[in-house]
Amino acid sequence: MPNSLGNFPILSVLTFLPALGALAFLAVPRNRESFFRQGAFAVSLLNFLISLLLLKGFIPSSAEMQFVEWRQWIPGLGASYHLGLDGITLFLVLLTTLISMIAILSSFSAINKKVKEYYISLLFLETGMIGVFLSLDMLLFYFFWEAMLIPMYFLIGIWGHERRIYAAVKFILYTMAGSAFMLVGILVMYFYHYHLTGAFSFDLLSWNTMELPFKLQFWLFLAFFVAFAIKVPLFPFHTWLPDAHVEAPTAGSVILAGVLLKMGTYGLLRFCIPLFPVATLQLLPYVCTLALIGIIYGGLVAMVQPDMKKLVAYSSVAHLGYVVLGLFVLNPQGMVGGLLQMVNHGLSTGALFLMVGMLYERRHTRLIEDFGGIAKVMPAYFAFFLIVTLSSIGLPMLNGFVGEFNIILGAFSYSVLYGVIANFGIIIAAVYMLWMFQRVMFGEVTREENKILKDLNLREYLVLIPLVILMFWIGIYPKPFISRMEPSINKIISRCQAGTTVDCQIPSGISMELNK
Amino acid sequence: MVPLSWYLSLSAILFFLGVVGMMTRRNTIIMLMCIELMMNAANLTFVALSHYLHSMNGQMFVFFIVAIAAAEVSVGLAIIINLYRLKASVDPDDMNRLQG
Amino acid sequence: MEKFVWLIPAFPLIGVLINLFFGRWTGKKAHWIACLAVLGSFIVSLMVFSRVMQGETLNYDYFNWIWVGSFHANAGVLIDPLSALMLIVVTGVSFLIHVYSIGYMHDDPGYPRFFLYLNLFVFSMVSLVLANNFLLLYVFWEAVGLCSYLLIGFWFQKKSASDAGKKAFIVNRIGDFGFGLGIMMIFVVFGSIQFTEVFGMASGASVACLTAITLLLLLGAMGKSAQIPLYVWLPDAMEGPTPVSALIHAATMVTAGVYMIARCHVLFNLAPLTQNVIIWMGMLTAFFAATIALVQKDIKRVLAYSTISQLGYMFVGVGLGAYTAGIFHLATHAFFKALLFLGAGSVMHAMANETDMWKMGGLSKIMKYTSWTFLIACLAIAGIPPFAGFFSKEEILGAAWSAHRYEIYALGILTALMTAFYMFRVYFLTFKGTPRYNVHSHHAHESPWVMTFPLMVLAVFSVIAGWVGIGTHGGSWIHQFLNPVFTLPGSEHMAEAGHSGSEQLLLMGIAIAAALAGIGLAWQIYLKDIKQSDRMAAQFSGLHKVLTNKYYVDEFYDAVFVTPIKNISIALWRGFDAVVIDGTVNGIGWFVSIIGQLLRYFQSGYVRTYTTMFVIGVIAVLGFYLTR
Amino acid sequence: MKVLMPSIDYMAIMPQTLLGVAGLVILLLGLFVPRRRQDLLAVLSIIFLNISVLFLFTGKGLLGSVTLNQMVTWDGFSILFTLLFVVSSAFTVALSIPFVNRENVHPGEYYSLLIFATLGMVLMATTTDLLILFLGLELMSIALYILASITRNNDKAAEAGMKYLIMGAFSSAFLLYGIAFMYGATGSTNLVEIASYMNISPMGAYEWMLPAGLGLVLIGFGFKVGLVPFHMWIPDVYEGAPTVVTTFMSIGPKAAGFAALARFLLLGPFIPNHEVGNIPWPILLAGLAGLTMTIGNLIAIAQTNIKRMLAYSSIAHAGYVMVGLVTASPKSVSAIYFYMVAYFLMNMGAFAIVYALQGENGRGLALKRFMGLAYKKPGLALVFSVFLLSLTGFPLTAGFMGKFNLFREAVDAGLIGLVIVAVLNSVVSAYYYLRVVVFMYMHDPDESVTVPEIPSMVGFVVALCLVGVLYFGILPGGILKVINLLMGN
Repeated sequence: MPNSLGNFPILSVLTFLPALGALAFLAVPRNRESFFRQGAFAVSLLNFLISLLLLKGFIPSSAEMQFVEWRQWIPGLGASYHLGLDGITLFLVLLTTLISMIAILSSFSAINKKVKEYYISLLFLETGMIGVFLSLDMLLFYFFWEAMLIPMYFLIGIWGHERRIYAAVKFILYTMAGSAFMLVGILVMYFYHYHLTGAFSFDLLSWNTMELPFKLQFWLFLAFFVAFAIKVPLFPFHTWLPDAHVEAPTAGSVILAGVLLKMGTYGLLRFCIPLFPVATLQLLPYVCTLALIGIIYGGLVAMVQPDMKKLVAYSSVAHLGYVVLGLFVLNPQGMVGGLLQMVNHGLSTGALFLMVGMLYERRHTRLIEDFGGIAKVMPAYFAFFLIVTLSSIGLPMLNGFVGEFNIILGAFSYSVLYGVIANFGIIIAAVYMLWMFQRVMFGEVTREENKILKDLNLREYLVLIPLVILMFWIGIYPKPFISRMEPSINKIISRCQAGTTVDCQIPSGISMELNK
Repeated sequence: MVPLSWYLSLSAILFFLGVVGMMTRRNTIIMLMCIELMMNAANLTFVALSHYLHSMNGQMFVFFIVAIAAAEVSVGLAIIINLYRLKASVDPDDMNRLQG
Repeated sequence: MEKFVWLIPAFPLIGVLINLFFGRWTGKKAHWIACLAVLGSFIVSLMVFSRVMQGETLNYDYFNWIWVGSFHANAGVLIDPLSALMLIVVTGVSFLIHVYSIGYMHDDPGYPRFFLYLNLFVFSMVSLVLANNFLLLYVFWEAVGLCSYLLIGFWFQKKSASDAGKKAFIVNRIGDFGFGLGIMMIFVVFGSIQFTEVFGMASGASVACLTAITLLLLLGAMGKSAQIPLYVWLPDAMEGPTPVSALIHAATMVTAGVYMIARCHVLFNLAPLTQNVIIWMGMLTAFFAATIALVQKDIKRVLAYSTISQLGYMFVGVGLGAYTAGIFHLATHAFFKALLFLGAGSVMHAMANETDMWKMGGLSKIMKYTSWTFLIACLAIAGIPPFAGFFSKEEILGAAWSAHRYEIYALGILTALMTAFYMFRVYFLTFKGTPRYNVHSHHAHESPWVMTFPLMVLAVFSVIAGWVGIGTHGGSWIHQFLNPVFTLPGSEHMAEAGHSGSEQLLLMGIAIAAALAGIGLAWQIYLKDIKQSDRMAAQFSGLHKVLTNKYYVDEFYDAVFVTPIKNISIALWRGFDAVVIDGTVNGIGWFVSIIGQLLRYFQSGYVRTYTTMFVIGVIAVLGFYLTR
Repeated sequence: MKVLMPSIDYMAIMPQTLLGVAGLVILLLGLFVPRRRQDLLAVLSIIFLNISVLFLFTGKGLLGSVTLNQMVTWDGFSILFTLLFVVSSAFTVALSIPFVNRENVHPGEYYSLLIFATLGMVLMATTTDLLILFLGLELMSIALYILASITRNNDKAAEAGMKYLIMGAFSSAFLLYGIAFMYGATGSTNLVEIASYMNISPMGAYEWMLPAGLGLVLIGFGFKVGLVPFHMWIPDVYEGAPTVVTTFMSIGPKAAGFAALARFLLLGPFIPNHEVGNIPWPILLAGLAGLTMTIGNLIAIAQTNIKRMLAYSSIAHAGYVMVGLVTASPKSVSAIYFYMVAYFLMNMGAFAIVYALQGENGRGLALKRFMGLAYKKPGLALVFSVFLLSLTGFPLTAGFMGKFNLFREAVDAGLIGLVIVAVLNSVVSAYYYLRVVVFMYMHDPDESVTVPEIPSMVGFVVALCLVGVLYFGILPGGILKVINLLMGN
């Protein structure tokens, strides 16, 4: 299908280029470690550059899917190879390509064993993540959704720290358990679609036009919601996250925080809300309550963590709580804020993990109490860490503020109570981040081994600078981002408003089960 | 004329005896005999039904069963002999290396 | 005007960028960039001011910042007499303090970093003043908080400094919590956050709404301007370098709350309850801070509490609806308080960073410039005519009188008495009497001219700045200048005018008498017979102890908020998260595997078990029929 | 339908005949072929098997021919299953070459037994008559009893053979008894006729016979496929039998059992009216399915021997397939078939790797021995991981598509509860499948363990399976189309 970039199938290229790179790597002997490093970086850089083309071809005012690619895939099942991109996914894809590139670059010195497998995993992971964002066919989506778990599982399990296997297994089983319900939900939707239209189809765009009876929506919403809530992770499904983060290697944490968690919120936004608008409206208070608990709870628990990575992990719980809250208040401010906050969280938390990783590489510890006075030893590191910390606590003129403010504004517009509770989160965020910052950065250098730490090297600068530039960009001039997101968000909102009045007959097959 | 239910009852009793034997006996050879008993219960049912249904299918079936039972028992005895060679026992309770 | 207004924040921002990226090269010359940048801002501010004097105003949006749905926040400026005046004060004082810092920070290893932060602060502060909508105001509100955080913790090796910085930021965040909600409520109620639009619609909103909005905004002001109960961060903020205390924690940033209330006077005028809260809050702050200041030994702490106290006055002013008076006091206070701090800094510079006044004394002989300028500032803050503080304080007290808030007036006079007392206590202990330090080991010396020059300039302004308020019935220059701002809708509430000339003279007399009484008392106790102070402390030991320990407020907050929250968090983590939630998750896994282990026992390896199970299965399947 | 001769269509029984002849020929040749040329027998077996596949496609094909008094029926169903049996046997023969050489098994006996077992399965799939079904079953079973204990000096194998035989014969008796009842209820042993008698029971006084018969037949076949609680033999036999035989047993005979059960579905005794004799079959079957997959998976978690773990996993997989039987529609038979194909590929692949790695005396079967395999044999570990993931049901693999098809039909039938149980079971199964991956990838290699060389034949089979698993996992459209076409959907 022609698009503004001619017939170039940019989405397929974006999706499969890393995987092709990884396959090519399989053929290279494992002792050529520098080849894998540079090769993986080259592939991811190329993919990033290609993804920048999307910006050029993207029509900002359109809410429709762009660069659409459609091919038959499994005609017997009605599954097709259907890719597309809209304002919701545009920046998520860009974020993915960027974070993947940075993650690869950041691992050059951190990963010294099993290098070949490492970069192959990372590249496959990139393919999976991009595929999740671009798929418009539910079966295809599910493929990528599940397939992506495997490389992450390997990343945590092979290159992680002491309790890596526990964390990896927990991660994968927990996520799979959620996805299992989603699979059932997908199948039910699929047959409902068949009963309504007489055609088997997994196509999201045609699912989006279906009006489901409330009871069905309710159950389906829950089925999808569990899968996504675990991925987000929403309180109380969050306990896999600290473990995964703590045990994962730096790049794994970066990708986990930067992109993987966004898949949950993306799923909520893309599937849960528009497919089941009535259920969304009905269940909204409960979801928002969970999100709010997550905000406060994540913050409080983060505050008392002795381990930096764990602290950041719990802070992610709080941040993602904001995102979910924003998405579910169903007004433009909240939803745009939520979507923007996904990107923001990817940047700032990704950067936080990178920076914790840099310290870890030097000192092989992540415990806060092992540091102190780093600001004096590593001034450049200090400057970057400061900016990233501030971005994470939502200081104005940095990215976090724009997202968080819009979310809280949206929540406040929806319900004063939500806004007030959510707003407490920003105080708590300041407490835990600054406390950690103080204990790591400030004070006298009390430990001998900290006195000789080297400041950032060129590669580390290269890793951090793009993120920091983006933080400032989004903070100071978010219009290019918001204006591209807004049409698609508005479309979802209008879908929610329109979908509230219709009632349909439940087809016999499904009703049998539901009426039990 | 003997009613069908008598035959069926007899075969059921035979079958049941076979089953109980399988569950209680501690000798592999006897277990094979129990199986034989059960199969013959089935044979009896077939023959009786065949007679009452005026259909030859059942009796034909019985021939095959007899043949198969013989084959089974012969294979069974061969395996038991081999097992005895290895373990010097035909007690099935001695055969629990595979478990769990 | 929009063609060059943007230069005001741009200059310091450029300074920031240069020192950020080229700090390694600018090094000890960082001050050139920083000072020139602020000087540039000051000059442009003067240009703006002159335009405003001619009656010109500006409300201009440079670009769309956050536009989502119906929510529109722009990056724009609002120039009117109020902001013009603030700009002059901020950039002017800032410039002087920059210059002063050249000398003060001379030997500090973080020299470029210091100027970077200072410039960043100036950038944020002028942007705050220039903002033409609530969100932008909020943005720079937080940004100045950040600068404050960085500068308080400038000597980050000291735990107390970094603690103080963190405390400042977090307490301010608590205030911003309210401020942010206030902005959201404004958006929800009015559908806009542009100042002009909101104020235009203000009278259409219900009083309850407005009260809620203004109370939320007030929470922000409380945090930033260190009012009860959120004042606790400001005394600790003295951990920062002294120029920082002068600039941020005395002259400019802390007055942002007053500025914000003045800016939103339209809203506050419509919410009498809030106004009342402001008055009482301000007055109590002024009073209690003054009582604490009476007994502090640390020169900077006294000044800090004095700042809190003076801010309280300003709040009383704006709370009474006497916005001009509040802003007037803000401006004069900026000069003399900056002067006081810089003077204190000069003393510390001379005394190798000693801050305990009991280890000083008799410095006026060595430090002539410092001593004289400090005296001027003391007179100004004490409210002795014709020094600046007299006029502005008098305006506020007069407003209280004419609003028939006599209880406020009485407290105000009492506070003024205490103010005069503790300021002259500082003066006498530091500069007069006999030296109480080891004259031989301390080589006390006058500061270099880069430090004394700003002192002198500020001293001049501490004298003359008040003169713009001479005149009656709101006929003074300052009133006429600010009137266009404050006589927009809602001006009928203004309480400033309304007492007769003779009444005014009487009030002045009372104020002067109170000030003089305070000075005299200080002279009696601290200069004439310094032993007397110890006797008095012993006599009122209970009260003295309470005051020295600042009413135990920090301890109270620790016990009531900080410690419980920390304990709750630990309980949540170790108890709830690890045991309940994760326990459930892992418990399911454990349960499943245990079941698996148990089921293995059925697989006993015995054929008879297998046949038994088989038969049980048969019975179950056949039984399934029979029960049907 | 073109009937060439009045009574017997010889073309239609050609594949079976050929297999029978092949078995005999190989058995005889085994006596004359010298030991060092014994690979010839394997090659010959494969050729025979392939020829019989070719027969399936000759001329106008067999589709639609029914002969020998309806004892042989060639419809799409039987063609597809025959294909599966023959191909899986051919794969097994290929895998067996190193085994036969190493264990000094008599090649003529061994290969002919494999072929006879295959013949038995083919008979089961190509008939609608219970007599032939039973004969096929016994032919297959007896061959398997011998195969299980073919390594005569291995006491585990002997024990496995004995247990298999006793339990197998025991279940056969139940099956027979059930067939007898069905015969009694309907007067026929032909499923087509039985189906047509369903509505008018001639034995008014004994109307319990039909459901009782059906129940016992279900138990009989349930034993073969390993439904809980008739599964107890599977772990022991799978563990004790030589790995290559286990490979064979876990695929063909299981598929044959399901073919037999599915035949019931297609022809009618369980459907079209779901409640024959007032028995709600779907509930019973659903219960068995849920129980089977759950128990299989739960016990598999506790295993430390990989072969035994795979045995329990095969029980669990039988449970998944049962979901297809519960839904009881012609389409679900397609889904069952697709699943069996997928299961054939992934299980064959996984067992082949276990087989190649097991070393002497099966010591290589402990899970611990897989530690760090990924760094000794990266390719092999990767491929093994793919098979394990496929067994788990991860997307991109045939295992996922197989489950997906089954669950799809189940959801269509409204069996959402059962499907949820099934998907949760998949999650549980992920734990033990992925544990192998953990051992291979996430533990450091144990240097004391030497990894044997992989015989080229095994490598070839594994590669074919891998291609199949991925191809059917990613692009299943083609095969689904063929299956649906032949199954008549």
